[in-house]
Amino acid sequence: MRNLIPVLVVTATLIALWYAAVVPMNAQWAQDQARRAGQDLGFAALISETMTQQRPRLPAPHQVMAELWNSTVVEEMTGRRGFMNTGSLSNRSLVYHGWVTLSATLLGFAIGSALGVALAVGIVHNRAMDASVMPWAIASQTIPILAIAPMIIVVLNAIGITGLIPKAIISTYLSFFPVVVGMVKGLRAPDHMQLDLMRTYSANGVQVFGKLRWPSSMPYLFASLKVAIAAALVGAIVAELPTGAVAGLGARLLSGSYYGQTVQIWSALFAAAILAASMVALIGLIQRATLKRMGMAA
Amino acid sequence: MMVLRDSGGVQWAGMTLGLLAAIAFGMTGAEGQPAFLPLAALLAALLVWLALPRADGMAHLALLALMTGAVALAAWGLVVGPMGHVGFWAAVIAVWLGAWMLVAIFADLPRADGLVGRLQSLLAPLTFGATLLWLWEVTVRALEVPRVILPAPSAIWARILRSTDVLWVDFVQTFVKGALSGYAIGVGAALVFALLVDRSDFLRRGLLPVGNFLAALPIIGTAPIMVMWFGFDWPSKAAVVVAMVFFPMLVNTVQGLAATEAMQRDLMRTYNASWGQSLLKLRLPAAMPFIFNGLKIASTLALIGAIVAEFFGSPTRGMGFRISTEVGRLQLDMVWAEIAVAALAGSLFYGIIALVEKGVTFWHPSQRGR
Amino acid sequence: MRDTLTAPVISAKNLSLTFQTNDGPVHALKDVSLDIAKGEFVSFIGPSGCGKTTLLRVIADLEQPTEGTLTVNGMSPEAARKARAYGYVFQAAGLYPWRTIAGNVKLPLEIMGFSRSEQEARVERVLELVELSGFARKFPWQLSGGMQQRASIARALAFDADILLMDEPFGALDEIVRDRLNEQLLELWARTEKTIGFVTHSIPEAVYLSTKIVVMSPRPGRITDIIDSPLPRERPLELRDSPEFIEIAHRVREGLRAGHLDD
Amino acid sequence: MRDTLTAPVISAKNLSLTFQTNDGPVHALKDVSLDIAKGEFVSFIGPSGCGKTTLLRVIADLEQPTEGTLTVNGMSPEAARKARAYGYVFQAAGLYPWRTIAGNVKLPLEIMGFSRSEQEARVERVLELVELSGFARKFPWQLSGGMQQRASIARALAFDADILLMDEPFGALDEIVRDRLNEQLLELWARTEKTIGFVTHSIPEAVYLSTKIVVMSPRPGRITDIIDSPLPRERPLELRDSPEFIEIAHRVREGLRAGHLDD
Amino acid sequence: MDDVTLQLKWVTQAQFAGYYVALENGFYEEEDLNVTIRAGGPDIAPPQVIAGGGADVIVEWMPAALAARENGLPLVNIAQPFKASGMMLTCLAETGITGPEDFPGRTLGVWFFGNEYPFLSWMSTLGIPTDGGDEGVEVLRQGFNVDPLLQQQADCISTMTYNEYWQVIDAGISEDELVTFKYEDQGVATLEDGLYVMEENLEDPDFVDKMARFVRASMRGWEWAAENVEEAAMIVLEYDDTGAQTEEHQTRMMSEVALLLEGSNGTLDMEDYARTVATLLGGGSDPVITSEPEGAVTSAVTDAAFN
Ligand SMILES: Nc1ncnc2c1ncn2[C@@H]1O[C@H](COP(=O)(O)OP(=O)(O)OP(=O)(O)O)[C@@H](O)[C@H]1O
Ligand SMILES: Nc1ncnc2c1ncn2[C@@H]1O[C@H](COP(=O)(O)OP(=O)(O)OP(=O)(O)O)[C@@H](O)[C@H]1O
Ligand SMILES: Cc1ncc(C[n+]2csc(CCO)c2C)c(N)n1
Ligand SMILES: [Mg+2]
Ligand SMILES: [Mg+2]
Repeated sequence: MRNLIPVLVVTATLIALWYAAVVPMNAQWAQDQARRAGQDLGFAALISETMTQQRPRLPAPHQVMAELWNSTVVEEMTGRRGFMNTGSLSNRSLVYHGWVTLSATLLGFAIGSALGVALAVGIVHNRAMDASVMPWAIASQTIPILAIAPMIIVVLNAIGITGLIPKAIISTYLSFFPVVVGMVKGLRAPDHMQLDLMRTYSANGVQVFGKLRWPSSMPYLFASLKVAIAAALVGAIVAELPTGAVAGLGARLLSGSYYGQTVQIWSALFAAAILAASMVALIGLIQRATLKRMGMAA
Repeated sequence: MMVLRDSGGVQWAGMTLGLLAAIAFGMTGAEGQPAFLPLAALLAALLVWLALPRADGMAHLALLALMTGAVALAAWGLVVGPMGHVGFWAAVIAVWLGAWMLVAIFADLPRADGLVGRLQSLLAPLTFGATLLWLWEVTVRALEVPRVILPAPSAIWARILRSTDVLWVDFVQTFVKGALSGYAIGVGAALVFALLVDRSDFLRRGLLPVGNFLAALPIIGTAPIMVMWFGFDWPSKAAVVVAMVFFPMLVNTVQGLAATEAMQRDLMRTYNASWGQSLLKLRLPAAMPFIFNGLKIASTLALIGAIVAEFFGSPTRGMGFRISTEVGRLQLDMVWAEIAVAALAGSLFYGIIALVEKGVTFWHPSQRGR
Repeated sequence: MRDTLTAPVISAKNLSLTFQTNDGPVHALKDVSLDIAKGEFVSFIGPSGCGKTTLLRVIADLEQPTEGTLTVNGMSPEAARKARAYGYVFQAAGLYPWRTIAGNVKLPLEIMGFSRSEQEARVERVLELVELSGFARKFPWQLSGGMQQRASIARALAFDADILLMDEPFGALDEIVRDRLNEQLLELWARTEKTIGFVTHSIPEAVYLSTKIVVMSPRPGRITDIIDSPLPRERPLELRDSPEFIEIAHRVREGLRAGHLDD
Repeated sequence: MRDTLTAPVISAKNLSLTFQTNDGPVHALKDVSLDIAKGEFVSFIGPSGCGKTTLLRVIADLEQPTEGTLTVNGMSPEAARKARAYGYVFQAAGLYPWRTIAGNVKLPLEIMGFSRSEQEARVERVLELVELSGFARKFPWQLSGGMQQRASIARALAFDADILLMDEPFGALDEIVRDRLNEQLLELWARTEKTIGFVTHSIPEAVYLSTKIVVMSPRPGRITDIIDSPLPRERPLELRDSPEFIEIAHRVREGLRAGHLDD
Repeated sequence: MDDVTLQLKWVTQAQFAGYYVALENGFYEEEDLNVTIRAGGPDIAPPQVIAGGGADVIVEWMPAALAARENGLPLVNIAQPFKASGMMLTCLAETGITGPEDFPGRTLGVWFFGNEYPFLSWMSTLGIPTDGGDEGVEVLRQGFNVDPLLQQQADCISTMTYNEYWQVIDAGISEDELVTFKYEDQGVATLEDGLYVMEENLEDPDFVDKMARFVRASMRGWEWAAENVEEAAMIVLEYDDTGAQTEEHQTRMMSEVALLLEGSNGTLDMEDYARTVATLLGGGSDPVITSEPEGAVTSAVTDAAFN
């Protein structure tokens, strides 16, 4: 709660800056239009013109907020296909598309972080894996997913897998890597004395892992998970482009982009950012609770 | 974990079984010609492996070379010979296990000093990579995967040799201009932002949540906007990269700046060190492991970002442009050639950062002892 | 003793400090009152957990008392800290792992803006003092426990703080080095007129070094005895066999024992 | 002393250990030969940096000697370690910060597969032994330095290792607690016939506790004297005023001093 | 019931209304077909999908299909619902461009991903290099929308008569502020949306029969759609899962698409085919295809369907 005032101040500043930017960004088009129509725009007219364009270069904050509101609450409450009228979510509402994306994100994130942790464990415990796998895990991340996403989807389609899974796989692909990098470091964080203690107990690998490496990697794990969930969301959105772009925030972004609906792009973008931020915040909460239980609360 | 470490036995058993299966199913091809070469080579590799522990010094190295040769010969024999039947697949698995044995042995080899040691540490990953590529080649050939779905590595290699000039132009456009400049700006901005936020409590509590929110914007959405704002050429790609690397870098830096021990901070307090001093002398050094974590993750994201951004509009050059255009033209070998260049450039980039990290964070337990 | 007439350098009145922990409050300090004059050498002795470290930390403004008042040089501990009045030797060495031994010792000098040449000279001098000259370029993890402790002493001695607070600085050292460092510390103290707060577990050490010995007892941490030493300022090692010495030592031991009986 | 006829539990022959560092090799151990029989109480004493910790670490298979041979119970140190022959108290407490005190003491018991109820019982018993009963649920950073050290002693005593290796376990404790723990350690040793290797900087402590005192000197770290104590196994505290005691203490002090003169 | 999977070239829109109408109105069912329609997207290459076994039949433009064929993917045209080409180049009048002779030195937006062939053929017919310079044109890889024109990043952009052109209009630029070059008018028109299958499948008479029924039903759909423009647009909207399409835009697209259908009953006109091949072959130094294709078209299916 004590964060409230600073957040409000910062947000207000940013919104003010945003409004200030709207005018110069959109002025060109407004003036071009006026010139084409043979009119002359006064200053006040110019300002109001830039705030109300159909396809602005930079939509005004209130335009984005209005679109967000219309495509969530208004659409579901009053829309022809809205929840109130049909009992199921409308495919014109961001709630529906957000949910489609979120489910793929969460599945991909779960698989990705499990895979990342597993790989890190392998790398830390097995010399051969340490020497050989890491460079290729790195190389795998330099392959542009948008390039292989359609191929993955084509191949999976061919063997009859469609829908959620192909998207989740691409989410997985993006999210496992931060976890590997962070966890390799985290699992190697225990200092010599802590490891020596385990040696004197002749603890086996599982015990050293469970009682030393795992707990001391917690700060690294959470830092990685925060990055990973954001990456998983990006993966899900990317994957929605070539799946025929039928549903999900990615599809919204794409169709908005295809039809030049800047405001629609921005509202889908904000919806995605809201999703990402709340998932990151959720992980932050879990982190705080965990570290507190481990006596490491700051 | 112990099981993993002592997996030599498992691999040996697997390789033997694969070999036996290959013999049992009869390594005969479609035309009925027996494929003796891979079988004989595999058998040789197995025998050498058994002899390996009993030799040391030069003899050990010689045997190792022999085994590598034998596995490679078997691999080659499988590529050129008749393909696709059960015995063939058993032999493929056996070769794969043999290669994994080699990887394990290479990884455990005592490390020489200096340049030889450097090169030596490449042995295991290269063998592993070669095995992956070989599996790819064999699978594509044996299953007759259409060229327009997945070309064989050999075809990709041929394409790389044929198109070096185009690949170079694309590399400069995307990696040097787009990715590197965006990386520098994004990482720098995140560092400055993290310090700003760290400097003032008010800013930390106000900017951090808002910053996290804004930085969580998925780049795919920002790419068309950036093209709209910064034009078709590389500046818009750099802008996307900035947006993409900012968040991981920020999270890691902020976390790292908080990663000092209470006593280390108390010491600074007794000196009445200024914020800048305790930053420079305590918190930044202590944060380095985290900061490098961020730098590494950002390095791969930068390349992806620059390439993906080109999908939303570009001049007629660049790796992303080429990839998306050539997919449409079904020139998949060119697509993979670009991907190979991307992977190589990205790995080198990453490797350089890892090297610097090793120098800077030599004191961290994760670097000191293995 | 001299100078006891001047205003005290450190003056604590009814200090209390309670830590809130997951299973209830811990009374680390309770009603502690103490005056320390300029140039005094004060030892704190008491069972483990009686609040010696906490008291030193409160004096150095590393911990806030929950009750009572404390002034240092007539100002608040915070103001004194800002005036860089303290040299502090922590109970654990706490060297920065990314700096060499010389680098660690140089750290306060860099922060306080000594000139490059002055830094070098001082580092060399204090490393010599703690017998670590040969180890300047080693990293902390390459040193033995006692060597690390000596490095941290050198770090605190490198700059000229008025008030030296030392938390069991010689705990990990053998008798011979300890004697030598004791002598050197006395010599430094005599030369510079520093005020020294010194935590130790060794009764002879406390008696040998101090002008004032503070005996504490735990749960809650409080002062049970304050002994002003009648020993002369000039203290050869042989002094330790004198009857006065043995008498004071006896009194300290009794105080300690009483503290232990409490629990 | 008894049992010196049986084969030694620990037998070191010409052990050497050299660390390679950024500025040249450090000879931490040089040509160390030593036999320790079952049930002996061996103290190691010597100037800081003379290799005491290193020697203990080599015995516990935490460090590999660069030369020489070492057997423990007739096997390699590694085999002995795998047979869980060692209880080790490190020079720094090294508690795991994410575990409570009870959790830290319980750690080896969990690893060695004691039953839940046995774990609880043992934790309670050893915490009582080191006078930390009330602190079971606290986290390490909520304890004073001495308390942390005692917790780490409790951790090593919680399970029944044949060989106890203790690296300055009582360094941060006051005389009274120290005496009490000394007595308890002797009692435990008498009862269980453990073999104990014990690093200390206190000459009286070494003499009071040990059946054998090993005096070491630094650069390179080597053994300068091995003193078999003629003191009886039964040792009341008053023993420390006996002439034999004072004589042995004198010999140890001379050995130590000689080691210091070298450098 | 026989299963048929159709892979579209682009997202769900009135460009593909015939198929959706046939599905919605049960025309496929009447032919005993169980049809699945897969929408496309910016990175879906239908030839790749069919090669991977993800579809039985695809909607593709002929230049891309012929190029794929030369690349070793034997696609065969079985039907051609679109008679005319809807492609054009749209320029802002204020740039002063009045004819192709004004192109050199200009920046032109072009779709790639296999859609660049008609443009490249046209330029090589005109003898204009496409790699910049004073003599040539600067080519931009145009993204999904018409922004490059609105933002004046390009002098001209590629548009379809039924889609992007109207986006420019909707953005607030009137028709007389635009100069357009239709490929049809420039004599470089190539055949667009046709139906293609894998050659090897055509050896199977059952498959040919299945496709005949599919093409028949699809053409019924197209006829119905051309006659019932508004209803067809509504059907397309029903099938659009993104919820992003608008009624106005789809209705207009449907009526524009109807114009392109005129003159085709689904059977490929061999003259159109010959013209397309000639255009693609005549690309000067860098033609889209290098030799006269063989077996790239068949009338077997349409013959079976309509006779
Ligand atoms: N990891 C290491 N790398 C390099 N040198 C080391 C390392 N560990 C110890 N040394 C060196 O070995 C020597 C012996 O160290 P050791 O810790 O055994 O001393 P010690 O007798 O235990 O001293 P103390 O009483 O101070 O604990 C020292 O000179 C030290 O600097
Ligand atoms: N951060 C903390 N949180 C909770 N309790 C604490 C904290 N720090 C110290 N304590 C408690 O305060 C009491 C006094 O601790 P302090 O460290 O001052 O003891 P000490 O006299 O220095 O003991 P030692 O000689 O063992 O170092 C102890 O009971 C300890 O458990
Ligand atoms: C990336 C991208 N590639 C191709 C097209 C072109 N395209 C494919 S189908 C079709 C017809 C209807 O609009 C058009 C124009 C595009 N727009 N964006
Ligand atoms: Mg203390
Ligand atoms: Mg030691």
